[in-house]
Amino acid sequence: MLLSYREALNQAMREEMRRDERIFLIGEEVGHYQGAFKVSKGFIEEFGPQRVLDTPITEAGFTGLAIGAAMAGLHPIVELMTLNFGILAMDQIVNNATKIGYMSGGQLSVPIVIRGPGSAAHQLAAQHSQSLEAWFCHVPGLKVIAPATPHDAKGLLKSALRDRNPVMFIEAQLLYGTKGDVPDGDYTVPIGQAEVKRTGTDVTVVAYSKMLLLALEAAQDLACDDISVEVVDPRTLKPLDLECLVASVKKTGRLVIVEEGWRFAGLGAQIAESVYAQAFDYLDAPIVRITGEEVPMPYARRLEDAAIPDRARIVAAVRKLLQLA
Amino acid sequence: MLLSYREALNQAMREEMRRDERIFLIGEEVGHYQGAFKVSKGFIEEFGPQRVLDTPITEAGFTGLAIGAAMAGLHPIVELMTLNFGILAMDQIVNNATKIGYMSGGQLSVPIVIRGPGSAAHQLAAQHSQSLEAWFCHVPGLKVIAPATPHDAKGLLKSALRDRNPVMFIEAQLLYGTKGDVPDGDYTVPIGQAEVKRTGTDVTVVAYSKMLLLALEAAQDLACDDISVEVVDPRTLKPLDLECLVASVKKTGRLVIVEEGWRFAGLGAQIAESVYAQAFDYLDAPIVRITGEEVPMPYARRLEDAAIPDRARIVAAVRKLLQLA
Amino acid sequence: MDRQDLLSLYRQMLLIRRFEEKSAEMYALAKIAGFLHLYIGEEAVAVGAIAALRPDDYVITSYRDHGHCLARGSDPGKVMAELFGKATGLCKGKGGSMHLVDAPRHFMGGYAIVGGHLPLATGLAFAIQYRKQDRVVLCFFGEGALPSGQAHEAFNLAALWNLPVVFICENNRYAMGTPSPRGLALFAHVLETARSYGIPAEQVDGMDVLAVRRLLQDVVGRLRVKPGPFFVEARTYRFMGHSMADPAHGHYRTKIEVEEERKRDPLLLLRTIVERHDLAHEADFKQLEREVGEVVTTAVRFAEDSPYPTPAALYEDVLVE
Amino acid sequence: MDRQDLLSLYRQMLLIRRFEEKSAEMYALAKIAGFLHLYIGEEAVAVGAIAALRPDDYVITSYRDHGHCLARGSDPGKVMAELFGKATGLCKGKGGSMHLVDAPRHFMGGYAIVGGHLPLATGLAFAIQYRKQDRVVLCFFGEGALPSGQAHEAFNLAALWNLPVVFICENNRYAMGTPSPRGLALFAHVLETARSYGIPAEQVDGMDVLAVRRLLQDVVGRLRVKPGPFFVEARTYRFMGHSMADPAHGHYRTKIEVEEERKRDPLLLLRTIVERHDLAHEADFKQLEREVGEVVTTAVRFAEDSPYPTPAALYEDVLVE
Ligand SMILES: Cc1ncc(C[n+]2csc(CCOP(=O)(O)OP(=O)(O)O)c2C)c(N)n1
Ligand SMILES: Cc1ncc(C[n+]2csc(CCOP(=O)(O)OP(=O)(O)O)c2C)c(N)n1
Ligand SMILES: [Mg+2]
Ligand SMILES: [Mg+2]
Repeated sequence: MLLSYREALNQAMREEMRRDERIFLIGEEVGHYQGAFKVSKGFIEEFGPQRVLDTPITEAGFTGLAIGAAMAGLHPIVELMTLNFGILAMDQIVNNATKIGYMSGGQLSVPIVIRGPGSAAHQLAAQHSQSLEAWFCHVPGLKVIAPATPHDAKGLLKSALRDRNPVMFIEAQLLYGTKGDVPDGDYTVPIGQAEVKRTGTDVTVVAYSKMLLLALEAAQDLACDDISVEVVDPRTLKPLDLECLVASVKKTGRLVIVEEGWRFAGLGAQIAESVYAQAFDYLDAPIVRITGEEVPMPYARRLEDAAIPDRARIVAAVRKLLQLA
Repeated sequence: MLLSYREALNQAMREEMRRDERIFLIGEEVGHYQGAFKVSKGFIEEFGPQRVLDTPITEAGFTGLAIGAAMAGLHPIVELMTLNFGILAMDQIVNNATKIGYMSGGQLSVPIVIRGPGSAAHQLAAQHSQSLEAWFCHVPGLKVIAPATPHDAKGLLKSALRDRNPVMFIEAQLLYGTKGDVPDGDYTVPIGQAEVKRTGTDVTVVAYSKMLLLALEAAQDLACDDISVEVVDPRTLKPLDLECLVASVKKTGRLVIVEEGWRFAGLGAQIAESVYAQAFDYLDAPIVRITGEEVPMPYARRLEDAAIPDRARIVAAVRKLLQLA
Repeated sequence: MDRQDLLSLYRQMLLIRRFEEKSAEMYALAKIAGFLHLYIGEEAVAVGAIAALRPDDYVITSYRDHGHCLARGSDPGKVMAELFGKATGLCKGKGGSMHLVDAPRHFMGGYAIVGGHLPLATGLAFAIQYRKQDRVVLCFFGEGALPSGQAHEAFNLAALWNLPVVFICENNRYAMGTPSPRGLALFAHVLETARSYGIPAEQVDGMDVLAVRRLLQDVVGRLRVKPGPFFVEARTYRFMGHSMADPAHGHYRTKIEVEEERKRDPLLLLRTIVERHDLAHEADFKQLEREVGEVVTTAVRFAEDSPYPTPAALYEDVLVE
Repeated sequence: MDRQDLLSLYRQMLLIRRFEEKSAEMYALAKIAGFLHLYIGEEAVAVGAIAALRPDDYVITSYRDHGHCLARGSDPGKVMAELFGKATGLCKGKGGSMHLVDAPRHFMGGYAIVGGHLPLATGLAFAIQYRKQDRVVLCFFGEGALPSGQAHEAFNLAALWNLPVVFICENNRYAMGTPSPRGLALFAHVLETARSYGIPAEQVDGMDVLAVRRLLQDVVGRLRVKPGPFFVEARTYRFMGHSMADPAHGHYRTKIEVEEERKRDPLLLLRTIVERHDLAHEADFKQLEREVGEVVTTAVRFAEDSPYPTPAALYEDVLVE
């Protein structure tokens, strides 16, 4: 069935909430307003205000509340209106959600999914346009997922909701409206499994979330020039399916990593370092990273466009890497 | 003069506060209590309560207050009792301190130094033992400094206090008591300049903050076996003096990076990736990273010791890299 | 009652109104993008409060900031250019609608993290105290920010240290789609929040520009002599949606409610007073409309004609040398 | 007045007292490390409040948590082993002094980020409400947490949603070296904080275990029937330093003040009542001392004799399968 990313998420949550009474949804505007981006459309009608909770603007408070509820055996979904606001809940996420299991010697666990859109949309400016996955990925005890397609979004959100650990689930405003095939009924995509989204032989491009779509478009462009690009989507950022990535790089000998976030200490640095460590002798050239520019996100469209990777930059980087530029 | 790291910081702040009326110190217990770790000993007596402010336990509030004061032209030093509590002020640091200059098109600036001890001390357990430099380094508009010696601590803190940008200044509880030579009177160490702390030819070890001391000890051990280790301390983590690091690696052909923080998406990944990109052809073997284990910090001493890099692990890693193990 | 004075207040509110109506149009034409939060309906709060200030006092507010910026006297052309993302904008096109800053006017910015600018406001006030000045800070924010932790940390610091900051809660009864009873435990007793810190607090009719100004003149005058925080709850209402992404009334309130509130349009209220006192008439208001219309047209033209930022601008202003 | 009952309360407080004195000794011997915050002087708060609970109610607190954990009935041997960092500790030696957890007793932990556990407490209460149970949550914290944003966000949520949580502010008048007038704007009116959220609030003499229990029995009984938050300010005092790193009285308070407060030692107060009512005498208290001494000795022996965690433990409990 052709579904939007938004609908895929909606289905995943809906189906899981039907199967599992412990799951509830909490966040700003998730209920009566149907979600700031309408991801939870129809939820309050179906599940009622006890399981679909509109909160005041207190990210630390309601994320902490959800973590407490998880400690008591419930399975909350926290919707952050955007992940930018997750910065306000970092203490709860890092110091409580990811550590309580360990500090208690395994007595407690915190099954919780924290989800919402990361990265830039259009011209929302500096405080509303950030890609913080590198932060989340740095913290032990947290799984981090960033699906790019409706299929993966639904399958991975279901896996996240059956996982007993804290999961950060990174969506994107600009993905909500994108469409893709989604199987009918129940299925899951396993956490920690990358997927080769397009096979190729000349160069591997690793990209996730929004950037995957650009990578696939770029691969298409390059195919016209008989350049064969293999596009790999890690889907789960942590734990990272390094095996899959390394296998691809061993085949192609070249790697381009695309990420929207800031370059320095970005996730791509880790992906690169891991691949270097495991496939050093297979690499024909240094790994290339395409990243967001290291600036707070400007409002003006042209500046914003220049700050974010695009298809042309990927094409150019691949060509340069193949010394065809 | 032989000074402790603590005294060096104290001098730097004291001298700068004497020269510049705009500088004030704010934080929990910095005044009457003389600082939780006594770094600001004697300050309230010398500068009075208007320039040395004891705050309630509200990291977001007082960090934000300091940022506001900086916007109005003052130059605050925010002491975070430990950088762990900085998590609570991340919104202020990231969304305000680092962005206001940009969002205002350069109309405003935020000269502020946020300092305090990062990393683990002894057995303070998970919520009090973190190395978050990778987070700070990821954010544009922020300079990040992590001196290892009293000399560098004083010189860099003075530079930070003369800089017009937000600076994160990372100390360490276990460094406060360490001693070293500090020149009398006024001097600065420039931000963004690494230093070769020990010259060598066989392998480069990059380490900062507490880890530098371990690296130097390990180099000493290895010297007994005629292994010549070059130890480089970036001192400033951002902007990173890549030139100095790369020059060393080009000479030795081998690199070990030591960091106390978590491995995945840690700062070492970025250092490695940068060096690979700039010295790929000079590297005789993949770069080795020695990092903290990817676990919340356990309380028990033996577990904690096992979670943090030590001298023996550095020695072993170097030997292995040189295939002498 | 001074004719010039009243007409000047009216004109300021009218400017905000027409400016924002025009920016909504420009948004529809995709000249403006991102989030655009209109202040329409709430003009009396910013205009009344800022009228009580000296030029050297500070103003700081949230993302719903056009009104405050214009009331502070910023050039409408530069503001419109900012919304257009042009190089001539107040912030060179980098801030956009939510982050207007006009430093020479001590307009210290609009901020988009709910609650996040309240600590900044205490810092501005701290700087005043540090320098032993008699300035004040006006800090505007929505009632949606009241439960946020950062707001409370700011209240406590301001009270503890007697910082000269007036917290002005623009209580328009909705935070996005959330009516305040669903967000605030004691929604009907907002002043108690401030009072629990020992901060004196008063409510004012935020649709009545004269009442707002009167209260603020009184408060600001007192704070210059005896510094300390003050809290104002301005009861107001937004006539438009939360942002351009939100329909004018939405499911969370009724059309009837909006229409009912529009009867207390701050422009209408002031005009009624002026006319009741026979200080100005139809023709005068027509004249004002023409003048303001001209200002807005000029602003749009300026914005239209201005260049976009150059690519190099992307990397400027990240760090200061 | 029931002899057994009173002696049982006394015994619990005595256990905490002797246990902690012993742990201070062990700290001096470097058997225990890290931060060790003693509860000595404040025993009546935890013992009195927890005495009002059923076994299925939840308790959560800050890093100063030994007292609450022991009052909840945790095995002193396992608690001491945890302080020693042994594999047999409550948390396998991974949590240490500040992070005791005893899940079977619904003791949900000690937390070291000031203010950070108050939201968790609302979450436990939310789970109760979600499951339509009649349990309650007791959430202890120091007055130093009161200005923290997370505390306020929790208060608002609890009030808004009528969550069955009792916030117990252990007001010992100091947050580390900060006397409350330097941290709290309205330090003398702590209850107003809660009331500004519509949360009913009462003050109690935190040195009087009977008064604490009486209040909590009353409150908890009411909340089981009509759930909602409640706020208690327990006026108490810590006889020791903030932690073992801090001298017993410090520069921030005088020796005389500490001695004065020690006259209201909760153990002494209860003993006086018991003796006044002629319910027990010197010999009985001696007997209790012996018993408790034995328990503590056994606990230390257990901790001493226990193995350290194996290296493999480092990687366990990070994630659940
Ligand atoms: C910390 C944070 N959380 C959520 C948001 C999203 N958001 C933007 S405005 C808004 C509502 C704010 O309402 P209020 O404070 O009453 O101001 P108003 O819009 O009514 O002027 C929300 C939830 C945000 N910007 N910041
Ligand atoms: C967010 C945060 N900031 C600072 C600290 C350091 N700290 C630990 S305890 C403490 C004082 C707390 O005082 P109070 O809440 O009154 O509790 P008490 O120690 O008196 O029981 C401080 C500042 C911390 N643990 N967490
Ligand atoms: Mg509002
Ligand atoms: Mg206290």
